[in-house]
Amino acid sequence: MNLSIKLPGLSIKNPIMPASGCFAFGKEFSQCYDLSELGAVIMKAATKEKRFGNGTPRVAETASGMLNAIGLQNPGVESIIRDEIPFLKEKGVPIMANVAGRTVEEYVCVTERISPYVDAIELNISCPNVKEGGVQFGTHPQLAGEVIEQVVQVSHVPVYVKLSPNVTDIVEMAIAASQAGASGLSMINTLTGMKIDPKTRTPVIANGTGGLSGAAIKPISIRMIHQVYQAVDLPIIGMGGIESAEDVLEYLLAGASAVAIGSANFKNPFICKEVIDHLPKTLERYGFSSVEQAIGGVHHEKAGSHLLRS
Amino acid sequence: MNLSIKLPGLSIKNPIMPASGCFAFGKEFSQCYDLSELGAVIMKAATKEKRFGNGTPRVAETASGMLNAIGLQNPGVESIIRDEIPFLKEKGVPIMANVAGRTVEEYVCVTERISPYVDAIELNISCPNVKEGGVQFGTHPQLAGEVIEQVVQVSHVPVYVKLSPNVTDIVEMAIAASQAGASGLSMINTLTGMKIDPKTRTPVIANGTGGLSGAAIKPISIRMIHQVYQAVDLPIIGMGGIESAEDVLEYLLAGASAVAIGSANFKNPFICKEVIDHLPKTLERYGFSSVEQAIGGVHHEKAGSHLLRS
Amino acid sequence: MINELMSILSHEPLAEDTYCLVLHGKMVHEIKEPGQFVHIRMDGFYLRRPVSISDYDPLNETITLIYKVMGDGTEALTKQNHSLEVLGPLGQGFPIDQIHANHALLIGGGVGVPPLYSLAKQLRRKGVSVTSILGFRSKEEAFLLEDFEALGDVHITTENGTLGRCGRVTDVLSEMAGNCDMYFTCGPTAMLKAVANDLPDTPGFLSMEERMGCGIGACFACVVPSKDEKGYKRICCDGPVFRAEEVVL
Amino acid sequence: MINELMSILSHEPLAEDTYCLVLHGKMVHEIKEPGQFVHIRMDGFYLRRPVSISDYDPLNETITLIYKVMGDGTEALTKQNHSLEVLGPLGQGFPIDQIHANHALLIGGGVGVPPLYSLAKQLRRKGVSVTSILGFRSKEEAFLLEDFEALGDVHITTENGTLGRCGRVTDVLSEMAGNCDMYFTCGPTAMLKAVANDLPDTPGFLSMEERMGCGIGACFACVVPSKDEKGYKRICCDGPVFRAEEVVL
Ligand SMILES: Cc1cc2nc3c(=O)[nH]c(=O)nc-3n(C[C@H](O)[C@H](O)[C@H](O)COP(=O)(O)OP(=O)(O)OC[C@H]3O[C@@H](n4cnc5c(N)ncnc54)[C@H](O)[C@@H]3O)c2cc1C
Ligand SMILES: Cc1cc2nc3c(=O)[nH]c(=O)nc-3n(C[C@H](O)[C@H](O)[C@H](O)COP(=O)(O)OP(=O)(O)OC[C@H]3O[C@@H](n4cnc5c(N)ncnc54)[C@H](O)[C@@H]3O)c2cc1C
Ligand SMILES: Cc1cc2nc3c(=O)[nH]c(=O)nc-3n(C[C@H](O)[C@H](O)[C@H](O)COP(=O)(O)O)c2cc1C
Ligand SMILES: Cc1cc2nc3c(=O)[nH]c(=O)nc-3n(C[C@H](O)[C@H](O)[C@H](O)COP(=O)(O)O)c2cc1C
Ligand code: FES
Ligand code: FES
Repeated sequence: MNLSIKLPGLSIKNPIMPASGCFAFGKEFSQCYDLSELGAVIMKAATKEKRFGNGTPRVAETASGMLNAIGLQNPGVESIIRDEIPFLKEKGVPIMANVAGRTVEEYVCVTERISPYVDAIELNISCPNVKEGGVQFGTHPQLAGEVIEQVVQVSHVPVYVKLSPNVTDIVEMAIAASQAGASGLSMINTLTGMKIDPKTRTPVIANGTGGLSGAAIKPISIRMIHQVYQAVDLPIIGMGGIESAEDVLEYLLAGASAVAIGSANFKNPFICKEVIDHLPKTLERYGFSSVEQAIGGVHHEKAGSHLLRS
Repeated sequence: MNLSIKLPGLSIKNPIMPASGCFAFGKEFSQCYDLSELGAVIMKAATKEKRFGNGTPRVAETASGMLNAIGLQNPGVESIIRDEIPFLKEKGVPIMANVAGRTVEEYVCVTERISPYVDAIELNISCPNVKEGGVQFGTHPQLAGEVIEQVVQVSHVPVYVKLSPNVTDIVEMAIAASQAGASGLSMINTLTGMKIDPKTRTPVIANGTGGLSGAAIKPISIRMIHQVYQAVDLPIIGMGGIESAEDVLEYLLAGASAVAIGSANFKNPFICKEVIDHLPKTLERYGFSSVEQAIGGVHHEKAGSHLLRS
Repeated sequence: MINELMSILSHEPLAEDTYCLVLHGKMVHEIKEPGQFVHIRMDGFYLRRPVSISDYDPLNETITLIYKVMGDGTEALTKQNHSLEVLGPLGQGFPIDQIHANHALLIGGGVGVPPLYSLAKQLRRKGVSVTSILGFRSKEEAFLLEDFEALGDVHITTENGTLGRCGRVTDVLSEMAGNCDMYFTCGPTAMLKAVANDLPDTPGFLSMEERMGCGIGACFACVVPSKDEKGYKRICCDGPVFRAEEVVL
Repeated sequence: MINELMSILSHEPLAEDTYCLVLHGKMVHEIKEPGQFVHIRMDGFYLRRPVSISDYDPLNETITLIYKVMGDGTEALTKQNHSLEVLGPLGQGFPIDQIHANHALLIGGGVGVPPLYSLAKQLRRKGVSVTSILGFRSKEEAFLLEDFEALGDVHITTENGTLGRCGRVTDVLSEMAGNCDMYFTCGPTAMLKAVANDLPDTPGFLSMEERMGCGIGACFACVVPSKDEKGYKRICCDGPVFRAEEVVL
């Protein structure tokens, strides 16, 4: 079974990567399995300076999901280049750097510094957990376009734009990214949510709101990818609630070319490897002979073509 | 324990109502318990003419939730007035009519006809499952304002506007509703989602997309109500994933004055009654002596006031 | 209709991926006729699962279900051994009291076979002769054969030919049609349609399936177009059993 | 660190709302020191639940947990009787091999008591004298008293005065402080802070709690500000046990 896939900047042996922020820089999970088994690693967000992030509690449990408001805690781009990337390079796994910022300048600066050391950039204009930057770039097509354009100009590697689902029209955002020169899309970041503890009468998360992830959001992500696949000619890295090889197939059929697994790493730290192991059999069971063949399958099927069925 | 609450048009003995579309017109559930136990009944959407709705399958299961694309099937406003409302009147339960339409004229016409027979109108500008009308009114503040204004003018009873969560800025929509003369808000309708069946390589729901409801969406609804409560001075009927008296309390604390229970009626047809029965003890356990006292509690608490704690 | 925590008296494999589940509880006293169904709730699943009542015994207060593993829910069902939260009995079954026939033809496909079993028994009790055509994918997936044989002639078809005639139920239908004055069928919608087309002049009843939300008529998930003025029927409460001429397949 | 399906050897109530759970499996061989914890997965809960290892026995391959019912997850835990999916051992415990003390003071509050038990045993084995101050809400909620008494002096406080001194652990702390040359404490953060403030000149170790995502250091959910250049510690992997001077409470 051919699991490999070629994406801008990423020639990966399988379509499975850990999602940004759910895998730090890989060291912890390298106790669980050999990171070279992964298609790629998407690193935790990098900002220019180190950030401590939000107060605690930073996570809360919800029905089939969780809220988080880490607040982009990270050691800063220089430390990531110096202390984290060499470890991943040594493991021989393709690397995607998740870039965040408060201002266009910060996005540009971080990309300039980090892009020579990685295979692709995931531009995080969609983090709901920081007051400035982050999500406002991700909800206004024009602001998004501006930051993407400048980042693309300075980047040494292809730029994937990570879209926020907290918008009225996801297609409009995808088009803005495409027009601004993005090489791919990463969909989706978390949905803004809140949980209130009746005992304390305050939000459980110290930040008040947090980002909702996990199985609960999968239908929303699948819908958005399905919409965007039809409207924009960019490869999509799909994510949101993936927990099994069947879920991966659902994302491929909707239009994703590869996927990222986030919160499920907390349930089961071996999940990425397990999904990779199950993927060939799963594709086979549903009549596919490669990952490539499944991508966008639901659109082909809808068009009445049964060509994809082997 | 005082569970009663006074809202525009609705003096209800407890804050629990079945959500629109999940209870039809009450006949089926009257086999389960006496409908007069409910705070009020929100009827299924009414349109001018009868509608058959979408193709089947119309529902799909998701993690801690479900998708539906019923497509506003209903017998039309005249039949509802003639064949359905008398039954509810006889039960002695306050009635809210959910009004839908393809055009401003249809919304106006349905409201004109039905409002003399009910206690309040829930204006459904947020149904994601019909091609025209429905959700586009619910995602553009200006379009929303226009239809609300006209409906308010003809309505004999207070109008609650049901907001769609599929927007970038829920506060903007709430403000538009308030300025257009709404007496209250109903939050939230479903989030647009999709599920794909890898066996058939097609969406499970015949309509393609469907509306996501159930426990999965509760954090999103709580967040939106929390936002809107601070920004707009209108009572809010909260809904989305309510399954227990604790959930009701979470909604009250976030800022809802009453709540509606939707999909959970399918899991457990006795749910509304059970939640009503548990509510007094639950309020008491967390130190409240009435429903009134809990409304918006999280905002008071945040302001440093511990007055609400008994 | 009640929501009952029913105890599981037995739960055994019956054929490949097919299980027979015997439940005990008061619900049995509310069953009106064969062909009604129950709606099963399980932890971890947001929607209930509808399953037909295959047989029931008011004396011993038991309800028998026969189901096939089709996905995660029915897979999880196989692991239940103690008790089950069941809503039922639901819907309209075969109107056994109003049926006047001499010779009934029963046509069941796969898990459409179970609801016909209790019907067959009750038809026989009324003195109606019963001929059954039961279709399965393979010999391994076939079940209830002897039970039906005890009640009348049985014709088996399997898709792979490992038992009975190779083919589908409709392949033997024409041969049988002349003998019967009423038919009863349950199975996939495509099969119901084929059967109804093949027997245009015989009065018949179809038992239908559709994805369900509430199971009690309130959500309009399970509609099928109908020929009356209203234009639709809800499978969960107007059905699942319909006269063949009522619905548009 | 392994993820193991551990069998449940026993699972008994120990005090009001408090249970003692004995697990069997290979994980025990990876435990480095007392004060490490495990991360428990349960069906129907999206996040795992962290629980300290209260005691462990490599010979019999058992791990003992003591937990209190605090919400839905621990409530559901009480119903597990067969096996449990456990990730562990996690984190850094009390660095028993590097501890050089004559007289240790152990201060535990509520479910902060369990991780101190195995520590107490190992301190005794090293010849360190142990005095314990154990605080509970009430007599009904107290546990492990005799176990600690077998290892040294024990002072009990309860908030409602139903056992020992009425009040909090800090109320007896001043009286004890002079005798000890090192302290070890586990409990709510407010208590840790009070203890650390009361014993500014005694070297001490704190075992901390915070809501966790991954439990292995990858999500940054569980940070606490620290005094080093990095500025933070992750409780799940840099802790849960810290030297008192490392962290900012
Ligand atoms: C009135 C009625 C009576 C039935 N009687 C029987 C019976 O006696 N024996 C039996 O084996 N099966 C019967 N079925 C079909 C049975 O309900 C499905 O096989 C079962 O719901 C599949 O659940 P799953 O979780 O295994 O599959 P999944 O595909 O994982 O289920 C996902 C969702 O789709 C629904 N679904 C999937 N297939 C069907 C279907 N064919 N009909 C309705 N809903 C479906 C499920 O209920 C669930 O909500 C009946 C269905 C209906 C409507
Ligand atoms: C390192 C560590 C060791 C612990 N050791 C023990 C022990 O030995 N015995 C014991 O009884 N308890 C211990 N706890 C606390 C225990 O983890 C919580 O009581 C438990 O998670 C509550 O779960 P729940 O579902 O019952 O509560 P809920 O409030 O319903 O839980 C909701 C979410 O909040 C988290 N949460 C709630 N309270 C806490 C808390 N105090 N600490 C961390 N997460 C929390 C839960 O894990 C879950 O994710 C420990 C916590 C940590 C961090
Ligand atoms: C704890 C946590 C931290 C996250 N941090 C980041 C981040 O730093 N940058 C980013 O782009 N996305 C971040 N995300 C979002 C995830 O990468 C992912 O888009 C989202 O969680 C949906 O996937 P999932 O449902 O598989 O978790 C974070 C998610 C979680 C749960
Ligand atoms: C099957 C179904 C039908 C619905 N029909 C309507 C409707 O006709 N009008 C409407 O305003 N909302 C409708 N809704 C939305 C609900 O009223 C409610 O806003 C939503 O489901 C969230 O609540 P819940 O999570 O408790 O289900 C429907 C929801 C479901 C599940
Ligand atoms: S399943 Fe709800 S109306 Fe039939
Ligand atoms: S819980 Fe994830 S870093 Fe500690």
